[in-house]
Amino acid sequence: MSVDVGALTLRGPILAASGTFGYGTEVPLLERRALGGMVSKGIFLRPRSGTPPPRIVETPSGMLNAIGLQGPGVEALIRDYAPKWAEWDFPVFVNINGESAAEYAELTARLDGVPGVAGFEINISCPNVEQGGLYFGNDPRAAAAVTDAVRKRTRLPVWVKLTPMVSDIGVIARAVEAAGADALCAINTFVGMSIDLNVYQPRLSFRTGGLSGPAIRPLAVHLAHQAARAVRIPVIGIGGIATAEDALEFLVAGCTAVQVGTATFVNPRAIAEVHDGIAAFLGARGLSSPADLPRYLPRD
Amino acid sequence: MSVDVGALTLRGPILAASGTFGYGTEVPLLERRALGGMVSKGIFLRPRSGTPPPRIVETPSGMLNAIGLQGPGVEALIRDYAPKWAEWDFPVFVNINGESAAEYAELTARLDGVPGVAGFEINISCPNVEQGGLYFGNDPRAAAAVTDAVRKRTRLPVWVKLTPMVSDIGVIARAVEAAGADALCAINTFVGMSIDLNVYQPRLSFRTGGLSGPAIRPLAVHLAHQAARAVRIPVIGIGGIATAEDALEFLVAGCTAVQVGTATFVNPRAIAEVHDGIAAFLGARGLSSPADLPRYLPRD
Amino acid sequence: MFLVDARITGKRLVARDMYVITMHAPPIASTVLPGQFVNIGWSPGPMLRRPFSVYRVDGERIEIVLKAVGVGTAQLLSMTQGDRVSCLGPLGHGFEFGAGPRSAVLVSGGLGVASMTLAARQAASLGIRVTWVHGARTKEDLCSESDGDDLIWATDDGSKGVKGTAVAAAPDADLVLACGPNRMLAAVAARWPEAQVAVETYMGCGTGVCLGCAVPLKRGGYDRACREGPVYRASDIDWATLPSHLSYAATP
Amino acid sequence: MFLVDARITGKRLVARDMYVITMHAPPIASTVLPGQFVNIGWSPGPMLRRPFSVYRVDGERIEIVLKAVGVGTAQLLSMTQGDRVSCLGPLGHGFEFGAGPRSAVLVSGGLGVASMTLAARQAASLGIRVTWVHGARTKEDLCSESDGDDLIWATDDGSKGVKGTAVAAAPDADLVLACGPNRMLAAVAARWPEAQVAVETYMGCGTGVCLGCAVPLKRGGYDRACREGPVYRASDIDWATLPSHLSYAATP
Ligand SMILES: Cc1cc2nc3c(=O)[nH]c(=O)nc-3n(C[C@H](O)[C@H](O)[C@H](O)COP(=O)(O)OP(=O)(O)OC[C@H]3O[C@@H](n4cnc5c(N)ncnc54)[C@H](O)[C@@H]3O)c2cc1C
Ligand SMILES: Cc1cc2nc3c(=O)[nH]c(=O)nc-3n(C[C@H](O)[C@H](O)[C@H](O)COP(=O)(O)OP(=O)(O)OC[C@H]3O[C@@H](n4cnc5c(N)ncnc54)[C@H](O)[C@@H]3O)c2cc1C
Ligand SMILES: Cc1cc2nc3c(=O)[nH]c(=O)nc-3n(C[C@H](O)[C@H](O)[C@H](O)COP(=O)(O)O)c2cc1C
Ligand SMILES: Cc1cc2nc3c(=O)[nH]c(=O)nc-3n(C[C@H](O)[C@H](O)[C@H](O)COP(=O)(O)O)c2cc1C
Ligand code: FES
Ligand code: FES
Repeated sequence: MSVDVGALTLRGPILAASGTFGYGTEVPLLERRALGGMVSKGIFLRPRSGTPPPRIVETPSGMLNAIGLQGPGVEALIRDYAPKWAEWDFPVFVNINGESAAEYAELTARLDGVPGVAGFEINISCPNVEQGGLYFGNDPRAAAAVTDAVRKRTRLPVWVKLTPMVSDIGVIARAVEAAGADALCAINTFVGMSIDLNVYQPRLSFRTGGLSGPAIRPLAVHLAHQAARAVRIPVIGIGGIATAEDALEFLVAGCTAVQVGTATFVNPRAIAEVHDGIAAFLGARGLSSPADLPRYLPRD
Repeated sequence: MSVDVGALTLRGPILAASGTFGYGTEVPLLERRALGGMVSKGIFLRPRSGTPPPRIVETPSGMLNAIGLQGPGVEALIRDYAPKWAEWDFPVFVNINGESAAEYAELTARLDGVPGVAGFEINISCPNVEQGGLYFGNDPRAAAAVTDAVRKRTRLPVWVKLTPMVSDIGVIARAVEAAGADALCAINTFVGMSIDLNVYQPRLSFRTGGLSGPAIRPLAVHLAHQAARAVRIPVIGIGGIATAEDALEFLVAGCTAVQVGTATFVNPRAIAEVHDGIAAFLGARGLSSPADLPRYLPRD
Repeated sequence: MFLVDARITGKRLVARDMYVITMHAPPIASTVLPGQFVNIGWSPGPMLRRPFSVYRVDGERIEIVLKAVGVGTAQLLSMTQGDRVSCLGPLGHGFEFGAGPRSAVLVSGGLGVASMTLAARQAASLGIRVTWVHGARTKEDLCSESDGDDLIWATDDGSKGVKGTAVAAAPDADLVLACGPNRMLAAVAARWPEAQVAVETYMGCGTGVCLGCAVPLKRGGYDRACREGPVYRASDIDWATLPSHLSYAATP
Repeated sequence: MFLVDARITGKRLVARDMYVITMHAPPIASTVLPGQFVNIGWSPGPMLRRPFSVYRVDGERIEIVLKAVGVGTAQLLSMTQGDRVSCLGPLGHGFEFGAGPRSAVLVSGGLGVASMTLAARQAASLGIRVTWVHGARTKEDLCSESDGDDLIWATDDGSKGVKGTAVAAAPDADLVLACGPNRMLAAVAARWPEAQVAVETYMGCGTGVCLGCAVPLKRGGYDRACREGPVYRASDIDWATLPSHLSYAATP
């Protein structure tokens, strides 16, 4: 079940998605053997307290979240969590966030070489404060600049997590590939809103939130597929995966691995079930590894 | 329950959405009193046979469709349907589609003045053949050009139906407002894909399809709200509305009216139920019309 | 067309994993014609309704026959007496018996029995002699219920009746009606171009507004299975373009 | 923490529209502490699980108490004996009884009884004298079951017991435990800053990984209701920032 994501070999094709697995210390029921790796909750340089409640809202086959990247800051992460990660038998990627390319660079420099940190997942769905709050992920130049800034500070794998709210994900994918990304993660949540009719206001205190869960899966499969068609580096599919069949859709659509997020809230054993289901699917068809799956991936 | 969409007064705030109501002749169970208006299936100048099956796939709380704008062409529409519309007590908008601004203009010129045609809904989620297949709806200039071309050919109301797969819907909204749109319809379907693991190919013969239904509602509320914040003209909310509460979310988020699509497949009486539910909600709060609803609409 | 809040009144096994569900839907029971279907929804359940042929009518009740092939059919089968479903129908254009046929052969594969019972009864009431050819993979998959004057069984493995397909086992007749997997229907079309066949497609609405149920026609273009169909003259269909993997039955 | 495929074994009415559901969940029954909760999911059903306090333990069974306030609770209440739910728990940090309190007052509003029974029993087993103050809008909304040495009723309309709120009707004691709508708990905090209160938030995971269940703290920042809570020292919470309209109970 091992897969190669660029130069890195994962023991299985499934990772836990950022923000849905904390720092990996709180998931007692999951059999860790099923984890190909995990991505930490998004981290900023300095501690952040996050947004006031309500932070989540359920929607049809999905949920909106606005956590506001609550977290302890990079120093506490290095002190409290990295030492544990260094002892685990799967790689931990740190999901890094900033308000400017310089902040991403500083975070990378601080984390590079820390035992336990296996690589970086750049979250480009952050507002670029220097450019009036436009998201890095919506602008190929800003996305490439952030990637480049991180790339220059580390030899560890650098993954870039794409934002879905763009008119052509291929343009962004190619821009960050050219800037040195080792892999792409597609996709982050979609921006959504839900209104509380009792108070005529958004239900989330932050007003908008990110939509995740099965509702977005068909959109995510499409976007991951479009990204995979646009680049030569591996693409890691994310969005609404709850079963092995869901994960297999992403793999057949051109992804090398997948991440599972919201489904683990519903079923703490989801990752193990997806893992075992993929193994069973491959076994029944005489395929020895996920890389042997027939791909639907016409090149543009 | 009447609402003003620009200069046009609708007897109620709910319209049937394009492509989900045919030409209005096939919905025996719906009480038509509940219809504020309807938008016809998308039409091209010439007849089109549409895409081969499978054309639809169910997804979590939604469906993908790739009908391929099957339709009889404008002449047959004028001959077979417009005379019926002319006798109905609610306005019928024609959803117009083209491969160039000139085609939209020609369609408008042909339909303008035909009894039964109350106005136009421009579908800008079409590939612009002159620009290598980029969607009109993704490019503010192309969207404005199409709007302008239609505007010049008619004095009837011109609505522009926005595509959701853009990084800033406000930019497109303002561009088509400036080009003379009377109202905006937000939003059309999101592009999605679903893979058939038996054949390692997309389930839809067209490969991708448009995602509709409750799954997209939180995204649609957000995008309609963003559009409403960006412009002064009315916005008609669309996307995943199945109940009165769903419709009210769009109205509170700044919309003047709404369209209901996929929900009518599930419940042929959906539009009447949404209508009566809104009336009950308003009644219980002593509000006399949808325009009296408190709005959540901070201006940028 | 009626929208009925239908109470489930019973369930019986008619072949391996194959059940008949009975529901109380008076206006549909009193108007449905052979070959027509109902579109059934329930909550909580899948978003879209699920189409099923009306198998039999019993007073104010209608019956449908099904196996669990996916999430929707599995949920339907787990319902118990008293549960309610929303039943929309009758829908579509069914079989036609024309003027004066003297003999009819009904060819059904697996769950294709679904639209045959009403047709057999209607034919009988018109004085037509009915031969029903039941095909299935093996003995256990053959529906234990049938109508008609003569009955022929066909199984792929020869465990009951003729070994081979129902199409091969069927005699000729004035009228040929068939229902089963689309691939079986293509074989019917090759042998009897004038046969009437009930096809399957995915459906969005079931009422003619979404164009999701496209049936490709030999003369070009598409019909709607839910309005012009689901019953077609076999030779009218472009079988190469009609997806065959939607088949819900076990036999070819 | 266990993930149990729990069979529903019974349901009983304990106040107007308010039911106790019993389910078979041995490992949870044998480990749950007062104030802890379970997160329940089922299929077909809403996507997210729904959190419920464990109301009582009866051998290998646990009980929860609920009203239909939305789609999930309505579905749970429509289940019948033998249906199965997925039950995750015990979750959260419950009430603490510290060293040597001699008296305890339990203040519950409406459905807030949910986390009080286990607490009452635990207190009794520790030799603490328990006074339970039940509040509700009106007589019919008062839960018919209770534990403890003394019982005080309070209704908004005075139809049973003291007229007014449960908080106003309650005596002082060494230990104050409270559960009910967040607004009631704010009143508890004003009167007894040291009280232990079980709060409610929306929950994503229930296991500490999503940070969705943020409880705003007086000292700044947020705790997780599903890990550090749901029971807090009343004075630790920033009541102005904790949403009050999540309340699931009828009384203020
Ligand atoms: C006019 C008509 C009449 C039918 N009559 C019967 C009948 O009498 N008895 C019976 O058992 N089945 C009948 N079917 C097929 C039945 O509708 C599908 O088996 C059912 O919708 C599957 O639902 P599901 O949720 O269990 O499967 P899903 O989980 O949705 O999918 C399982 C498989 O079922 C097939 N399928 C799914 N949805 C549809 C659909 N809307 N239409 C056709 N195939 C689908 C696909 O092959 C899919 O891979 C009929 C279909 C049509 C169009
Ligand atoms: C730790 C904890 C213990 C609880 N114990 C009980 C209990 O013992 N008995 C009981 O009846 N209820 C309890 N609740 C509340 C219960 O979880 C909600 O009433 C339930 O989730 C509503 O689900 P629904 O689908 O019926 O409502 P929905 O349709 O989702 O919403 C209806 C209303 O319920 C509230 N609500 C919805 N989801 C949640 C949620 N996840 N958490 C809190 N409120 C929500 C909102 O006010 C919403 O407007 C508890 C909640 C928490 C956090
Ligand atoms: C509660 C929550 C918190 C999240 N936090 C982060 C984050 O910190 N950084 C990030 O890049 N993505 C974050 N995500 C997005 C997920 O990693 C994932 O991309 C998204 O949820 C889609 O996958 P899913 O449908 O499997 O959940 C978060 C998602 C959820 C639900
Ligand atoms: C089967 C189907 C066909 C559609 N055809 C059209 C069309 O021809 N033109 C158009 O602008 N939108 C079309 N739409 C989009 C709908 O009008 C609507 O924008 C979308 O479905 C979202 O609303 P809903 O979730 O209520 O269905 C179609 C949608 C469906 C489901
Ligand atoms: S199923 Fe919608 S037109 Fe036939
Ligand atoms: S509910 Fe997810 S952290 Fe508490």
